[in-house]
Amino acid sequence: MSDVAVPPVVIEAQGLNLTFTTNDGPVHALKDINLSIHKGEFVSFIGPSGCGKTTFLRTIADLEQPTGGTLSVNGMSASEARKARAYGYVFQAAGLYPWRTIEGNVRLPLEIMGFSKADQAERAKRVLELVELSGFEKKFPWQLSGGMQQRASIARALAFDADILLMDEPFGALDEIVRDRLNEELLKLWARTQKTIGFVTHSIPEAVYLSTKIVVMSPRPGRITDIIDSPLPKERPLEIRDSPEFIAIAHRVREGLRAGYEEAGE
Amino acid sequence: MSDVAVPPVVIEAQGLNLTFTTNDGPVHALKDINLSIHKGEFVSFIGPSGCGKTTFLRTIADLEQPTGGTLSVNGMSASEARKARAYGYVFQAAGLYPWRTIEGNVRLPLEIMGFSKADQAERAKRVLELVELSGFEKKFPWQLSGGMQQRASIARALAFDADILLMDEPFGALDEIVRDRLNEELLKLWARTQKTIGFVTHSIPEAVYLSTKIVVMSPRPGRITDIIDSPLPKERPLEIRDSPEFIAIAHRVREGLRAGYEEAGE
Amino acid sequence: MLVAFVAELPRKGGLMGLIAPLIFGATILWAWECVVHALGVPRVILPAPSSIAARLATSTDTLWIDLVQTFGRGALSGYVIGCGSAFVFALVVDRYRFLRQGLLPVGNFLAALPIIGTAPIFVMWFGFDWPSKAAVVVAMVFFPMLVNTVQGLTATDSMQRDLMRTYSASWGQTLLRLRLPAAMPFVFNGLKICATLALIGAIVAEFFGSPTYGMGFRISTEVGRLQLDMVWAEIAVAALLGSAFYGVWALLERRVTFWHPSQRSR
Amino acid sequence: NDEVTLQLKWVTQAQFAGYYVALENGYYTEEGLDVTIRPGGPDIAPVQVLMGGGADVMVDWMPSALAAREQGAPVVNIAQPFVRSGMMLTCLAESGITSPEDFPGRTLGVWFFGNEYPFLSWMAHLGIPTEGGDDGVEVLRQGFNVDPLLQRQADCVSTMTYNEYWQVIDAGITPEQLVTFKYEDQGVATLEDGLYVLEDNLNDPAFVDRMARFVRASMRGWHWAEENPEEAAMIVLDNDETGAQTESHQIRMMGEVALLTQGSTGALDEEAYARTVATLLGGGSDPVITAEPTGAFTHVVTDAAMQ
Amino acid sequence: MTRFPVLTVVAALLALWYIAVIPMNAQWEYDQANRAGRDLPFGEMVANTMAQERPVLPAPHQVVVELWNSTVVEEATGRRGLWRSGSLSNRSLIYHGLITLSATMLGFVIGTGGGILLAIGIVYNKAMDTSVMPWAIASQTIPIIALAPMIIVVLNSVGIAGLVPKAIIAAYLSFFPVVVGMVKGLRAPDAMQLDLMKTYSASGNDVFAKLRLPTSMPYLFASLKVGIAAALVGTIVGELPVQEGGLGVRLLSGSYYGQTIQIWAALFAAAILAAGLVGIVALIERRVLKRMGMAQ
Ligand SMILES: Nc1ncnc2c1ncn2[C@@H]1O[C@H](COP(=O)(O)OP(=O)(O)OP(=O)(O)O)[C@@H](O)[C@H]1O
Ligand SMILES: Nc1ncnc2c1ncn2[C@@H]1O[C@H](COP(=O)(O)OP(=O)(O)OP(=O)(O)O)[C@@H](O)[C@H]1O
Ligand SMILES: Cc1ncc(C[n+]2csc(CCO)c2C)c(N)n1
Ligand SMILES: [Mg+2]
Ligand SMILES: [Mg+2]
Repeated sequence: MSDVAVPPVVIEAQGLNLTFTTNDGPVHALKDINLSIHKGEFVSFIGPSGCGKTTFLRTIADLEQPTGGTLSVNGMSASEARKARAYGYVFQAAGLYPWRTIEGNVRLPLEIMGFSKADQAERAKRVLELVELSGFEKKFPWQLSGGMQQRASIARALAFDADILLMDEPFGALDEIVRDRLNEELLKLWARTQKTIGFVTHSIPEAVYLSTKIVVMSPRPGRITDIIDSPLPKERPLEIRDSPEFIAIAHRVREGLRAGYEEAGE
Repeated sequence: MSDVAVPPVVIEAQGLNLTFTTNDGPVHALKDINLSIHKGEFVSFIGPSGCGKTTFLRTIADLEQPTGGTLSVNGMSASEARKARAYGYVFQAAGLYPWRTIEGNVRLPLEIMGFSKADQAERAKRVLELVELSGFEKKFPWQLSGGMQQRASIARALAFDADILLMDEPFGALDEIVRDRLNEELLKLWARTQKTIGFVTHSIPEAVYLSTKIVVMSPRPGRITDIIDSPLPKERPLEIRDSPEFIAIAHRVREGLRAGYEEAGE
Repeated sequence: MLVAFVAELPRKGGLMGLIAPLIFGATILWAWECVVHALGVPRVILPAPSSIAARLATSTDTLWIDLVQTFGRGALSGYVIGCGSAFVFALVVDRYRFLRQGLLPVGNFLAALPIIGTAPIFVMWFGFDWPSKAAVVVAMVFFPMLVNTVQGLTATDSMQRDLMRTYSASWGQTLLRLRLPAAMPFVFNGLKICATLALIGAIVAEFFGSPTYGMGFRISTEVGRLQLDMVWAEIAVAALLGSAFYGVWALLERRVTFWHPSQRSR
Repeated sequence: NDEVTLQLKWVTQAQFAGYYVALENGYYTEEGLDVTIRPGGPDIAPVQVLMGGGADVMVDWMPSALAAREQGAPVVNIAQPFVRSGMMLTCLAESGITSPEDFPGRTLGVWFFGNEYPFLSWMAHLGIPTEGGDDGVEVLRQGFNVDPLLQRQADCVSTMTYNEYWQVIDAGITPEQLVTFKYEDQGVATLEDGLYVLEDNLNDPAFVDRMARFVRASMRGWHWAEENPEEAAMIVLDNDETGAQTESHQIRMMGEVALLTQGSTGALDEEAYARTVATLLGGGSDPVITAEPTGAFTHVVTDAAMQ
Repeated sequence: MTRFPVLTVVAALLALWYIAVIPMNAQWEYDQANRAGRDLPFGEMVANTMAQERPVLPAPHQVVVELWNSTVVEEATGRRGLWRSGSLSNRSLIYHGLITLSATMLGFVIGTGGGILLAIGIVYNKAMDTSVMPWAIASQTIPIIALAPMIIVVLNSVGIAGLVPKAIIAAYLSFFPVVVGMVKGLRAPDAMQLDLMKTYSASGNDVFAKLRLPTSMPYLFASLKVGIAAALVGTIVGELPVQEGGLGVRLLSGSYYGQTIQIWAALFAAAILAAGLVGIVALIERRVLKRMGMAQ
């Protein structure tokens, strides 16, 4: 793939296991996950509902504790990385705090991390511009459409410049047109900032379009069935989706998904 | 398109208008809608968020009152049609009653419409089989995954064999694989029963794959920008999605959508 | 409105949930005993828990007679009449929008009325025996129950109601199959609040005239006779009885509204 | 100035005029006392207040004071401004009651809270059970007014000559329509409104001195009140925080109360004491007090006061 | 008619009330006529029932007149009214209402403060969570009116008198709704909102100030409305035994002297006070929630 000087590993999972204990017995949400993510990679996670995508992302962010195996982030434990504020996390739903304005929401992490007032204002302005929400600073979340809210939540995660961006189906609620545009924006941002991005999606085209690496997962127990390194160039116009390489990768992803289903016997 | 004996018109909207009065002034949700839907047609509504898809479906089902124009269903008013129990409606969210089991939920309309106990049991069994939920009859909604709940709500709408099936993004919450399968099932069901189906979706491939007619809508005010009669045959294997006709229709739909966006100036 | 959310027994987990409050209570009693002995508090001011317990054991006859009079005749009948009529009244109020708009504000005003003030009036109207106590209880529980039930009957979301509309279900069918089940958590909330109010109301009413037995009679008479241990014995019975009555409804609630998120383990 | 807190048995009214007069006319100040008068109320037990240290001296009826003493609350009578009892049972004439023999089978209203002792003693003397039944009386715990009689929920209610009786009259019932039984006339009178302190305090000469001055000034107040009933009533009104009392009612009450205090020097009449004790002891199977009390009164204070 | 539902309902209730006055008070009129040995025509009886001095049920206008007389008229013309004496008359409901109000406010502040602190304890401390709540419920099943006189006597004996004992009883009744509401409110943030704070590795204080407290606001205000009405009830209960003024005293002293109209006037004064206090809280609620963007 990359020819010279492989960038350093940022996230490294080895034999990772996670079992939830519930009333109905244990749920094996992650089984023997082995994965290395290098600095600057854009990794998509795709797989049927309940295969553990969210759980894996949450484990990386130290929101769940693995029950086996090791996970290291920037050479530390996930917990240390979280305390070092290494993560920007975008949840599946926008999850804005309704009592704060859009700007107030974007400032929230900045206040907590102790940025100066001036710095806060400057950063909030910059990220809101980035997600095309200038002019909506003083609005409350419920005064915005679902798509705008989702963009605000992305802005919030970008505001404090974490090295690692974890996004759980950020565009799930959006329609195709808006989604396309945000996909392009995200790619530009990534290219510019060289962040490491973990991205969960249900959409095969989206995964293929965005990623340098696609992780296909399968449920019961949740595990990785395929890891696809994308040969697509960094520069990706929307039209790339009609290219044969694109279609080939999409095909491989779809096959991987289907195999997972059949195996799980649903 | 259909060559001989055009089937009768089931739903006929002429110059339909609907304006919501809100605190911030009136919202023109539907403007001058003209549309005829014939018996046995499968009509998809597609368009950006807020363009009035849900509102139009609700107006047909007599859940909203138009502020102008005429709407007739089976030659009666929408209200009469509702009282004649002509509709099966699937809402955007599953909306199962949490105090009823899955079977209880499916039986709900049957109880209300006065089906006999035996008939209820028989029908519930049949539709639950259809949506692959056999074995979950006695479970409560919160014990099922989102996708299963959505399927249960589809079963509920199918149980009493209404002539007209109105479905508002029924598969929005599902992943691609399950969605594909349910799309196939829905087509089969439609072919078998010759129901008239109104179907809202955000997904262009889904709309093209399912419909005999695609209605493209555009917001502010909500109106129809394009009506596409599909030349695809009634028998549609999943592979049809790679055919040039399919891609051509998809293209036309996408262009229609984009035009709506640009015009609305977002 | 106001009272709606009051009273939530913690969802205790098994034995531990029972032991912790018992230890807490025992600690308080022990501290009380110590203080009384250490400071030599006169018996006519505050008796020690041990002497209250002794009195509880020796005066069971009197306590039982008082309990039957105050709880059995006054509180229970008032509770049943008050809650029952409020429930029926709520159905009527709910049926007619006009009544709902007109009666509820007035009801809220009357609910703010310090009901204890009505006790002398009711004693004047209904005489000295239990009917006047029941009347005070009816006055105390009526509005909390009414307000909770009315609120409960509107607790359905619009989609659930729309579903019933698409079935063109009658008012009775909608009530029975949708609104009553949905109202149950609120109804039980009302029943629980009223459970604590009923006994208090009956006791209060006895302060303004009574036959020569009953918990309120005993309490106020024995204070005058400086039999403080008897007073506290009655108070202990009242608290135990009130809590038990509350507990009965809490248990029933758990069985009936098992489906409500607040009743599922959190 | 020495501080004294007086706990009354009931709300501010002419029943306690002497103390308010002494306060307003400066008699207490002249004795070098700084007196606080605490009105009572329903469910305030004066003995409790005294025991808790909330007051130095209280106004109470002897039956409840003696009962309290037996209960281990060592209260001692130091003075007795009221020499006669104002208690009576008031019945509607239309009920057909003409004498105590007519009581069985009737419903009678009685005050409780330690005020039921005179009634229970009386019934014990008459041999009438108070648990209802054909040969007994049905007892109601009457509230603080005469409604049960007016609403005819009871055939008779307890009244004081100076207060509740007049409420019945004010309600529009004429004296001819009523039959009254005064405890005095029935020979079961017990001493009312006396001054009581805690026994231990009497060992302290300074306290006795303080009480002597207090009783002296109070009796001066009572005598002035007996002679100037209208002014006394106005003083009571001025001291009524609740603003519930009316002028006419208080003037009339003062007149009636004067009849009960007239002739008192403040000293306890031992004969009346003995009669009260005898009445309370003779309560049949369930007497109010079970043994002849000892040390329940003292003359040291009134002796000191009258020098 | 249909435009003003509340007015219509109030009018209907008043009409019912007037009609009820007749049978409720008739007995007395007939008794009196009987005692006087004369006939009582129906019309006269009806007229009389509306104007009794000690009615079983006073007519609405009698209550209104009493309210007017014992506020404005008393202050303007009374011997000790505001006009003549320069201070509020102790015969006026304004004076007593203010006494009740001050104890209510003090008790409300104590109860709310205590309730909030207890709620924080319950939310942040597992041991408190499992042990305190059942006792908080049990505490509300104790007939406080029975305890009130004793509480007052005990507090008096340690030198606490006046406003504070009443306020303590008021606080006792008002803390409970606040605890229940605040516990719910402080627990209202959903898992995702809490997780967000975790990804910022926010401190406990930050989570409290920036998440739990704001989410609890609607719950807090709902309980404040219950709490302030409860505080008023507590104050009135506390006033019954201490004859030192307040609406509670007016309720009871009306009862001693059989003055039904006075009871009703005091009762309505208390209800108006309660409604006013709840209204003020509701007003503040609307303001605050609006500023927080949580209302409309
Ligand atoms: N807190 C939890 N307790 C118990 N089981 C859980 C918990 N969270 C997730 N699970 C289970 O773990 C499995 C993986 O869930 P996860 O949310 O990671 O799936 P997902 O791939 O994100 O699905 P989706 O696409 O629907 O979001 C599922 O079976 C789920 O039921
Ligand atoms: N009850 C209502 N009151 C006021 N405005 C409404 C109401 N319902 C819908 N609208 C407005 O009408 C317009 C059309 O809404 P509708 O729900 O039909 O859109 P939609 O096409 O279904 O969108 P989506 O894809 O997001 O579901 C929107 O602008 C919406 O804000
Ligand atoms: C709670 C209580 N109930 C009754 C009385 C009896 N009582 C004794 S004096 C008096 C006033 C007479 O005008 C009354 C009613 C009381 N003291 N306390
Ligand atoms: Mg997920
Ligand atoms: Mg919609």
